[in-house]
Order: sequence, then C-alpha cells, then structure tokens
Amino acid sequence: MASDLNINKQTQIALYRTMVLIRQTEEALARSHQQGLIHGACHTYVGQEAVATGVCAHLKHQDVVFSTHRGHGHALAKGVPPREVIAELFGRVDGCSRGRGGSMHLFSPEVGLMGTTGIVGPNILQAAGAGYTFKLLGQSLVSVAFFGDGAVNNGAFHEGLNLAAIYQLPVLFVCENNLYATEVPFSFSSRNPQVGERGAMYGMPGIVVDGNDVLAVYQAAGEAVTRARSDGGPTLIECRTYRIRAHAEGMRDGTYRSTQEVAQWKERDPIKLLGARLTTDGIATQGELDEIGRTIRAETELAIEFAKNSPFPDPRTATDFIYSTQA
Amino acid sequence: MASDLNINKQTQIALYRTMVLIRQTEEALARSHQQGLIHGACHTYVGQEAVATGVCAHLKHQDVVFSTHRGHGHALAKGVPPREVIAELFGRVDGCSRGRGGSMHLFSPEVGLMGTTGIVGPNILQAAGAGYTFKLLGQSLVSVAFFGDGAVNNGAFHEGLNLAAIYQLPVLFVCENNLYATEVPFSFSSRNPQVGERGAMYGMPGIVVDGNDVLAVYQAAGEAVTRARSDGGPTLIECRTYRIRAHAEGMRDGTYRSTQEVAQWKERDPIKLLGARLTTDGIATQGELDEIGRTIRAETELAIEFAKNSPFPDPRTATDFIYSTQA
Amino acid sequence: MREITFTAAAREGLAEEMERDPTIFVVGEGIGARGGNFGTTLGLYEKYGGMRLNDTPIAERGFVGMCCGAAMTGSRPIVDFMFADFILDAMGELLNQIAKIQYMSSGRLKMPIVLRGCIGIGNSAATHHSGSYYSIYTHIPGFRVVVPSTPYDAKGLFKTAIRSDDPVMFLEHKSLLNLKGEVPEQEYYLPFGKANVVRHGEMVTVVALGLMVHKTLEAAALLEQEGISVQVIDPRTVAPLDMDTVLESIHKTGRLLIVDESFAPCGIGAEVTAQVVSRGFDDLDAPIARLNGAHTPTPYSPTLEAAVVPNTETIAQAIRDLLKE
Amino acid sequence: MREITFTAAAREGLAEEMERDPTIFVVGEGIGARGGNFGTTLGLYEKYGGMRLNDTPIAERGFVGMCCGAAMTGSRPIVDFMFADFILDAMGELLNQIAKIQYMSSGRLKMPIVLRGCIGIGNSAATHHSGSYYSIYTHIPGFRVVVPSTPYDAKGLFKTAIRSDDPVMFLEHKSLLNLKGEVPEQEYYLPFGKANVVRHGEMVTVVALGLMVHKTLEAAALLEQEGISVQVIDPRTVAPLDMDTVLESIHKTGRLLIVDESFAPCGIGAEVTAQVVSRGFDDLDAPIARLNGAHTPTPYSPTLEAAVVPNTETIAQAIRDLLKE
Ligand SMILES: Cc1ncc(C[n+]2csc(CCOP(=O)(O)OP(=O)(O)O)c2C)c(N)n1
Ligand SMILES: Cc1ncc(C[n+]2csc(CCOP(=O)(O)OP(=O)(O)O)c2C)c(N)n1
Ligand SMILES: [Mg+2]
Ligand SMILES: [Mg+2]
Repeated sequence: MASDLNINKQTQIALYRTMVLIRQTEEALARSHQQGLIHGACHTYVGQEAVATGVCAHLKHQDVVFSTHRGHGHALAKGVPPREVIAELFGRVDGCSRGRGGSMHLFSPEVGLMGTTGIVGPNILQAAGAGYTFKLLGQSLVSVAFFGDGAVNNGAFHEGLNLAAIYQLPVLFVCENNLYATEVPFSFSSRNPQVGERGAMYGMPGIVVDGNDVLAVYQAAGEAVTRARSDGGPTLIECRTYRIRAHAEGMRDGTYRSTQEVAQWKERDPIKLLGARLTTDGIATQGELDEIGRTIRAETELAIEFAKNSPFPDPRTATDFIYSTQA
Repeated sequence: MASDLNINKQTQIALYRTMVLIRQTEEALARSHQQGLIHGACHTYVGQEAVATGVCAHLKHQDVVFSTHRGHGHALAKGVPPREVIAELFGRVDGCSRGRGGSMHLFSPEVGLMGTTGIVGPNILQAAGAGYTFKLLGQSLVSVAFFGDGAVNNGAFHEGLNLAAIYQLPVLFVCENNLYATEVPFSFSSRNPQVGERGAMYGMPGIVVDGNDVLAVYQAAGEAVTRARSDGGPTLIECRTYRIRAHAEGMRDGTYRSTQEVAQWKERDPIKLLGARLTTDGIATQGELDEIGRTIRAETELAIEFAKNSPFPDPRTATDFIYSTQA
Repeated sequence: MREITFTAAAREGLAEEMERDPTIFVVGEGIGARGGNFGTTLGLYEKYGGMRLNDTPIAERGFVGMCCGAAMTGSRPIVDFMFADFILDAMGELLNQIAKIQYMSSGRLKMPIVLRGCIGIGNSAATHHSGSYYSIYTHIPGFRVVVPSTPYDAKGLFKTAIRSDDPVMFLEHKSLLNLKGEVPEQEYYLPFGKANVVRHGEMVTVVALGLMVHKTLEAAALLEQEGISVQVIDPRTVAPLDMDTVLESIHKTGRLLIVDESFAPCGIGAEVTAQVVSRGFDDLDAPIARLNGAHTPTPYSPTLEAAVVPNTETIAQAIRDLLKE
Repeated sequence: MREITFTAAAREGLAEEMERDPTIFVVGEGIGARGGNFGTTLGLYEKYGGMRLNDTPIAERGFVGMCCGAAMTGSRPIVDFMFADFILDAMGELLNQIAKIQYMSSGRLKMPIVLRGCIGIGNSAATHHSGSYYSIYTHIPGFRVVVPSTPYDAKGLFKTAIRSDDPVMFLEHKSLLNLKGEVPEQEYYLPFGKANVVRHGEMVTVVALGLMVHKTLEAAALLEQEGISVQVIDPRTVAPLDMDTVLESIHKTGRLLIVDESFAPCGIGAEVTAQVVSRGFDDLDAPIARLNGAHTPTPYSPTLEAAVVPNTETIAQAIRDLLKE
C-alpha cells in the first residue's frame, strides 16, 4: 500500500466509491448473464477496479479513454452511468451505444469514453491519435489507452508507443498486466516479464505500480497526466493486477491457473485493501463504508430495472448512422 | 577494425572477393539503370557490402535468407550468380525469378534466397517461420532476416522477434542501420537510437557491430549462427553502416544528408577497410587485390552481356504458377 | 451412419492428417492445451505436443507471416484464428505474401498453408466478431476459399485443404459449429470446385453458402407446399467456383437467386451473376436476384441483428418475387 | 484554360483546404520536408510545419490507427500512403475501426479521414507496387471510394473528400499522376456518386475507371472510324456508384462492357453487371461483358506486364465482339 502519499480524504473516499460502483455493476452483470439478459460476450473487471479508478480520477470530461474488451470498469470510471452500460449489454435502446454495440463496443463520447473494442490493439493507436488532435489544436487535454498484457505482444503496442513518443503526444498507456491473455500466461507469450521498463525502448518514461493499490495507481497516473498536460509527452504505466472471474462470463475457468493463485489474489482485493486503510487511518468507519456499499447496491438495482424496462431498438433503424454525409 | 579476431587468411580473402563482387555488380546495375536496361526500381547496396558478406559466409546452401527491397547484396552473398540477378532486373527469362519479379522479388530457393520484398516487414516474420520449420523438423539449419532501420519501427519487427524468442527459433535478425529510411532519419522515427539493445526486450541476445567492418560482422554472425544451430535460439544483430548512393537509382539524393556525412562514410568504405588490413597484415598484396577486382570486373561484364542476350519472357506465360494444384 | 458435429468432423480430419504427416502444425491463441476456443484442436496437444499445437501471442500479423515462412521451407502450417475478423491485421501477409509467393518464385516454392476461422452473424457477437470476408479472398488471385455447410463437407474439404499446396482460407460459420450430421468412419476427401446440389427442383435455382444453405432449404420446404419447386446449390468452395453446376441448373429453371449473408457490393452474388450473364444469358427467363445481408456493420441487439441477415421468410419471399418476374 | 498535372491539381485542392481549415493534417512517409514521393505535398511543409505535415515511421497500421483516433476527436487527418499496397498492413484499422466508428457510436462520432495512395499496373513496378483494391473497399460498408481519371476530377473530388465526414479512400492511378489537363483557377467541388459521361455514343456503353477511361477513349476513337459509336462512362466514385447514369445509357445502347484494370472476381464489373441485371434487364440486347486485368499477381518484365492489363486494342476488340452478340 502506497502509504506515504498525500491524497486527501475526500479523494480517497471517492476512489473507494468508484471501485465499489464498478464491482457491484459487474456482479449485477454477471448475475444478469446467468439469467440470459445479456446477449453477447461479457468480460468482467472484477479484481482490477483500482486501475480504471486510479487513472480516471484525474480526467476531465473532455479527456478521452480508449478501452478494451474488458471495458465496463473504464466506462464507469469515466462517467458513463451504470444504467447505460447495463442497458447496452441488455441490447436496449437506452444503452450507451443505443444497443448497437454491446459490451465490446461501448461508446459515450459525451463523457470521453471513445469506445471499448472487440479487437485487441486498435485502441492503443487511437489513443495516440486523440493525443495528436490535442497537440495539433493546442488543447491541454489527455488521452488514455487501457490494454491488457496480451496487447503488449501485438504490433499495435510497438507502433503506437513509438508514434506517441516521437511526436511527444499527451497520452497515458496503461497496461493492466493480469498475467493471462484468456488462458495463455504472459510468461509464455513473452520471454520478458517486464512491461513498464519497455517505456525506455520507446524513449518514454515507464513505470510499474501495484495495480491493486488504488492510491499507488492514482499517484502514478497523476504524475503522468501532469506531464502530458504540460506537453511533456507520453508515459507507459504497467499496473500489476489480476482478474478474479473467468475470462468471460459463461466460460469455464479451466486448469490454466490454480485455485490457490486465485485465492491469494483475492486476499489482495483492491476494495478490501483500500477499505482497510481507510478505517485504519480513521478516514472512514466500517459503517460508513458499508453505507456506501448499500447506496450503490440500491443504485445498481435501479439501473438493472431501468435496463430491463428499456425497449429493444426498432429493427428499421438497423442501418442508420453508417455514413454522416449524404451519398 | 576487429583486429584481434582469429579468422583464417582464405576466409578473409573470400570475404574481400564477395564484397568486390557485390560492389561491381551494383555499379554495373547502376550504369545499366542509366541506360534504361532496368525497367523497375533498383536500390543498390553500395557501402553496406560487409553485412551480407560477413553473415552469409557462415551459411550453407540449405540455410535461408529473407531479404528486403535492398537485396542484391544478400542474393549475391547467398550464392545467386550475378548474371541471374542482372537478368532479373533486365526483366529477362534467365533472371532468378524468370523475369516475374525484378529487384524487389528475387527468388532463388535452390541456394536459400527465399525472396527479397517490396514491402517492409514481412521478411522478418518469414524468417521466423523458416526457423519454425527447422526446429519442428529437427534440422540443424539457420534462417536469416536482413532488414533496415526503417523496419525496426514496424509491428513486424516486434511480433517477429517476440515469436522467435518465445519459441526459441534458430534465426538471425540482422538490422542494417544505415541511419535513414528513404530520407527519414532513424533519429526522427524513433526516440531510441539503439537497435541492438532491444534484443533484451524480447529476451534474446542483442549485439551491435560496426557494419562496415566485415570481420566484426563475420565474428558476430558466427557466434549467432553457432547458437542457432545448437538450439540456442535467435539473436538480434545491429550492423551500423551507411548507404552511399541515393535511396534508389534515378532518385535525387536530396538535402536530407550532408555531402560531408557521405564523404566521411566513404572514408570507411568496407572494401577499402578490409583491403588495407589485408595488405598491412601481409595476407595479400595490393597487386593481388587489384587482380581480384579485374577478374570480377570481367565476370560482371560477361554477366551483363548474358543478361542483355537473354530473351524477354513469353507473354503467354504471364499467368503461370499462380497455383500448384489443379482447381 | 454416426452423426457428429461440424467441429468434431473437421477436428477428426485434422487428427487424421496430423497423424499421417509430421510436417503439419497448428498455431493460434489457445489452441494448445486448451484445445481451442471452439474446441477445434481438443485432445491433439496431448498427443502431439507444443511444437505441433502451439499457442501464440495476440500477434495475428506475426504468426500469419511466420507461417508463410514455414510453408516456404517445407512444413505445412494451419493457422487457427478463432474469429475471421482477427485476421484482418494480417491482410498484408495474406494478400501480398501468401497469395503471391508461388507466382513470384515462378512455382519453385509451394504455399501449403490453411487459414481457418469462424465467420458469420449470430448470437449478438457484434461487429468485431461477425465478419465474412470470403468475397475479398475470392477477389485476390492465389487463394482457395472454402465455406462448408455440413459436418460431412467440413471434414472432406478440410482434409483436402490440408493436403493442398495452395493457400486455403477455410471459413466456418459459427452457427454451424455444433450442427450434427452424418460423417462416415472411413477416410474421404472432397474436391475443391465441385458444387453440391443439396435439393433438386424445377422452377428456380438458388445458390447459397454456409448457414444460408440451411435457411434456403427451410424456405424451399415451405415453398413446396405452395407448389414451388426449388433447386438449391451449395458451391462449397467459392474459389474455385463451380459455375458449370449452376449453369446446368439455370438451363433447366431459367431463374436464379443468390442468397449470401454477407455484403452485396462486389460480393459472391455479383460474381455469380456476372458469370451467368456471360455464359448463360439466353437461359434466363428473369433477371437474376441477389438476397444479401444488409450493407452495414453488424449490430449487437437481437432485434437489430435479425434485421440485417436473410432468414427463411425473406428467402421464401425473394423466391416468390422472382417467380413473378 | 491553364493545364496542370493530376498531382498538382490534387495538391492545389489540398493547399486550399489546409489554408481554410487548421484541423487538417497530413501524415505519411516522406510527406514532410521532402514533399512526398510523388510530390503530393510539395511546398506545404514550409508553410504549415511539422505537426500538419508529419513524416511517419514505416508503421502503416500504426499511423492509420492513430489517424482514426485523431478523426474521432476533432481533427481531419489525411493519410498519404504512397502506394496503396502498403495500406494492407492497416486493413484491420480500416475495416474494423475506421469504417465502423460512426455506426458503432450511433452517429455521435464522425470519421473525417482521407486515405490516399497510388494504384495500378505500370512501369514494371511489380506485384508489391501495383495493387488496386477499390473492390475490397467497396465491398465493406462505411467507405467512400474515389478513383479519379483527370486533373479536373482529382482536384474537385479531393476537395470533397477532405470536407467529407465519412472515411474516403482516394486512389490515384500512378500512370495518371503526370497527366496534364484543364483545371480552372476558381475554387470548385465535385460531388460523390455522380458519373461523368466522357464520350457520347449510340451503340454500346462502356464503363471504365481511372487509367482505363483514357484507354477506352482511344479505343472509341479508333472504332469511330469503323462506324461504331461508343458511349464512355467514368463513374469517378465506385462507392457511391452512380448506376442511374449507366442505366440511362444502356436504355439507349442496349449493350454494356465494363473495363477494369483490376481483378474480375467479385470486382466492380461484377457489381455493375448485377445491378444492371436487376434494374435494366429488359434494356439489354446482349450479355454484359467484362474486360479485366488478368487474375494474377502482377509480373515485372515489360512483356509479361503488358499481357495482364487491358489496352486500347483489347478494349476495341471487346467492343467489336460485344456488337456481334
Ligand atoms: C486481434 C485479436 N485477436 C484475438 C482476440 C480474442 N481475444 C479476446 S480477449 C483476448 C485476450 C486478451 O488478453 P489481455 O490483453 O491480457 O486482456 P485481459 O483479457 O487479460 O484483460 C483474446 C485473445 C481479439 N479480441 N483480438
Ligand atoms: C510497408 C511499406 N511501407 C513503405 C514502403 C516504401 N519504402 C520502400 S523502402 C523504404 C525505406 C526503407 O528504409 P530502411 O528499412 O531503413 O531500409 P534502407 O532503404 O535504408 O536500406 C520505404 C519507406 C514499403 N516498401 N513498404
Ligand atoms: Mg491479461
Ligand atoms: Mg535504412
């Protein structure tokens, strides 16, 4: 736990709140998946909440996030209301993508969520591109790409980081190293276990943080965001974390990892860790934390109800929005 | 000059001979280009001869080379007869690709030249693939990819080196860092001027050598080939060198580099450097070296004549060989 | 005869070929110990080990390019790319290298590579997991393109694909993977470029691919009750494309509909139309009709998704309309 | 009127738009100080500096993906990829991202990006520098695809492309780059989806694209002496495709030939054929004919290269043959 940081109490509680919001939304989605309410894929973020939370806490609405297949946490942390995320996965017209996208195509440009993606890689490049716009237009904005360890071996990582580095773009490249890409361990798919130190290869700062320690993430991201806003160029941040649930809902969580390993990481649950610290430091009582949990649970239930009641989109709209301009 | 190496005299003379062969073939091609005998592009290797020469000296016929748009030197060093290279650029039926390919599509699988390429990148991946075959089939063979500094920023470099590293394939990745990709300096297109040290990022040995010192290249490549043959995995070798002529024949050699810079590198001409050493060390007299030059010049002239006399391919064969198997 | 699933049939073909030929290997994400996202390689890793069933990083361009080099040097790679959409990142390797190596080397190199993956719209997979790009591969010289519709065809064509010295795109509709069908125990191969007349009929010819074969058969059964007799042809391979069987059928029926779940513009339906116009114009009693999926990215929501693909009813209606021409 | 080259005309259009709109920027290899391999940006770097004319590493996927993100956030990127062949490495970004972002975001994001590059066979450029992939981009929903044939069209369409909020593939035949033609000094724009009747005639309609427009005009001039009157239509944009102009012409001539340098299978000629069959069947007095480049990778040697593309004589012959039907 990054305990020598000077992060004010309100912020710490806000971080806690966001993590709980993500967790409860994900658990509600997992239940909904079992109930057949979610039509396509559903990759939950349970266990990784500290990353999206710690990073997005620094972002304004006009700052942008480009996310992955495991993107609910990023969407929520960036400010997409839970009901819009849930309704989207339910395929409803009130979903943040109007039911067109589902889990892997969440869009909410109004709050800077520039898409989750079903393809590994592109979001890294797009984040660089947003940084290009901001630099070109002299806006003091920041772009963030979240991606997994699996993306690190992809050419998009290499080309995207290099482009951001040579043009000195205001971008955070946040790798959520949860040790596996589906069931393939990072130690198999790369002979180099380090991600953070690869920043140096591209001539940019590279940082490694405990991705289950939201305060550590918050601290590292804060420095990177400040650098980016002041034309100091991009930063690579590796967050070491762990996915608690199966790769996707409905998938068996096979023999590729031991129950012991999962149990150990559950001990390091980011919400538990911060909760313990908040009570130890006297920032919040257990009762107050429980109250946060209860409030959010009520919100989440309302969101589920909202989503259930939202209509399915009109089939006649299926081909709207392919083009903006008349042929 | 790598002067403490123990490389026998015959080898040193053979290396000299190969470099002169490449140089004279290239100069003959450059003249032919001015005469309109070459129909498509022609990227010469003048100044970089030490690299192909030092590496290929270790290769058997069944070892394979995957080359680039600047591939004449690799073809010649791997054993493609000059007349077949020249005839190919002249578009004749006796060219190593039967006139189908030209400079950027030289194929001579019989001697292990598995293609030059008009696209930057793919040859790096293909070299890894040849290594895969050799490892799968338990052959003690080696695969080599030559590529420029320009390819280092491409995703193919990243993905290819990673694949070769994780599978421990018998591959040499030889980067000919001649400081420019066409007219874009490597110092612009990457914030990290080092290529050799990037081996470590992929968990493989990475070496930097003076690419104008054929003995240094020979030495480094020898170690890498030995390692590869004994299942020790891939090696990245950065050869620092320089292209003396324009990017391609017929192109102006613009303002992107100073005449001074070119002059300095001409001082470090790999053939001159080795020649000086051979005479200093008493391995050959200047007269003997001149005689090598004369002999090769005569050969090259014959090769040009051969190519001029070779017929153009029959247009009725234009669509042969698209498929091997009957529809 | 025993019935097995589409995936099991193809897997059996793979197992038989791997047993026979030690130069065959498979790469892909999770095709090793895990046996593949769709079970395409289940049980084979245990038998043949890591070099022959190798997991890859998420580096589609990289491993496709690698397999190109492997095929150039004497092994026979099979790339299992899960969803066909993922292979777009390797398009340069496919179109500029794999499709061209034989030609560029004037036939001195072969390209025995199979690229397999799932295609098609269904299950709210949304637009990054629903692509069918066979028209693109058909446009490019150098490929064989297989779109099987039954377990029997899947096995027989997959074995032919593995034995081919040409690059083969083997594209499996995801809604067919669990379809069961008769597959003989004895070994067999099916040739490329030989269409299958899956239903005989007199009044109209329908050419359909993959999942659409089944939807068209449903529509044909429906129409039979209305007295409409439909001949259904499954080309099975779109490159090469067996036009003779189609032309023969039109000679009899005089009418043609092409049902293709994928996009119309510059698609397989257009190509079939152009060839029929050129070679069978005088046999036509009516304009050739195409029924395609909507020309749109694929939406997620079930209501929208259903609206962008042909179904039994829209196919039946297209046939009725064609008979009125 | 003054005459300037195709490249100069497009460059003038670019300069006008860049002057007007500071959110436009161009990236590509050597398009900065060097002014582009083909001079596409000559003189602009000096005026607008590095951020608006930025050299790139050889990372086609990277900079195309980057420009996608830039277009999503309020700037207007132009990717100058020199040869269209190089862009295949970015196909995933093109097909799965750029073409789909507007749809996926339900119209809340725009995609104002232009992707320009050279296409076409000629000058022994060989198979890695001769590709024309417009049929592929036409197959995929989401793109506008422009294939101009004159300096006038190049400028007017390029300006429209830059102003478009949709992704535009702007594909320039390399043999046309130095072609001179009349271009007015005053500013103008040309609409997408409006074909140009480049020659009026009565007996046969020929649809041709890019360089083939000029070869077809030569053939038409030749045939005039034989008493054959040819109407030549240049669609200029293949997506959207102006079929009305084609159908109107066929209504008059009853005969159609499509001349396309690129591959026949699932190509533009097939699409035009299928649409004419569907909408103008009764106007046809003969089967529609296609004349395409050979379905082969492009060979290097001049004798082979000439054998794989249509030329004035083969076009003229195809027209004569069509009139005999
Ligand atoms: C280009 C591409 N290839 C394959 C896939 C299939 N796929 C989806 S998620 C995934 C694993 C991703 O691993 P990682 O990046 O570590 O993210 P995590 O799931 O661990 O959060 C794979 C292989 C894909 N979506 N895109
Ligand atoms: C994918 C791709 N993009 C662009 C080009 C155009 N091009 C040909 S050679 C070259 C520069 C290559 O530089 P480098 O790799 O350093 O090799 P060098 O020419 O210096 O030997 C470029 C950009 C290409 N051939 N392929
Ligand atoms: Mg992971
Ligand atoms: Mg270079």
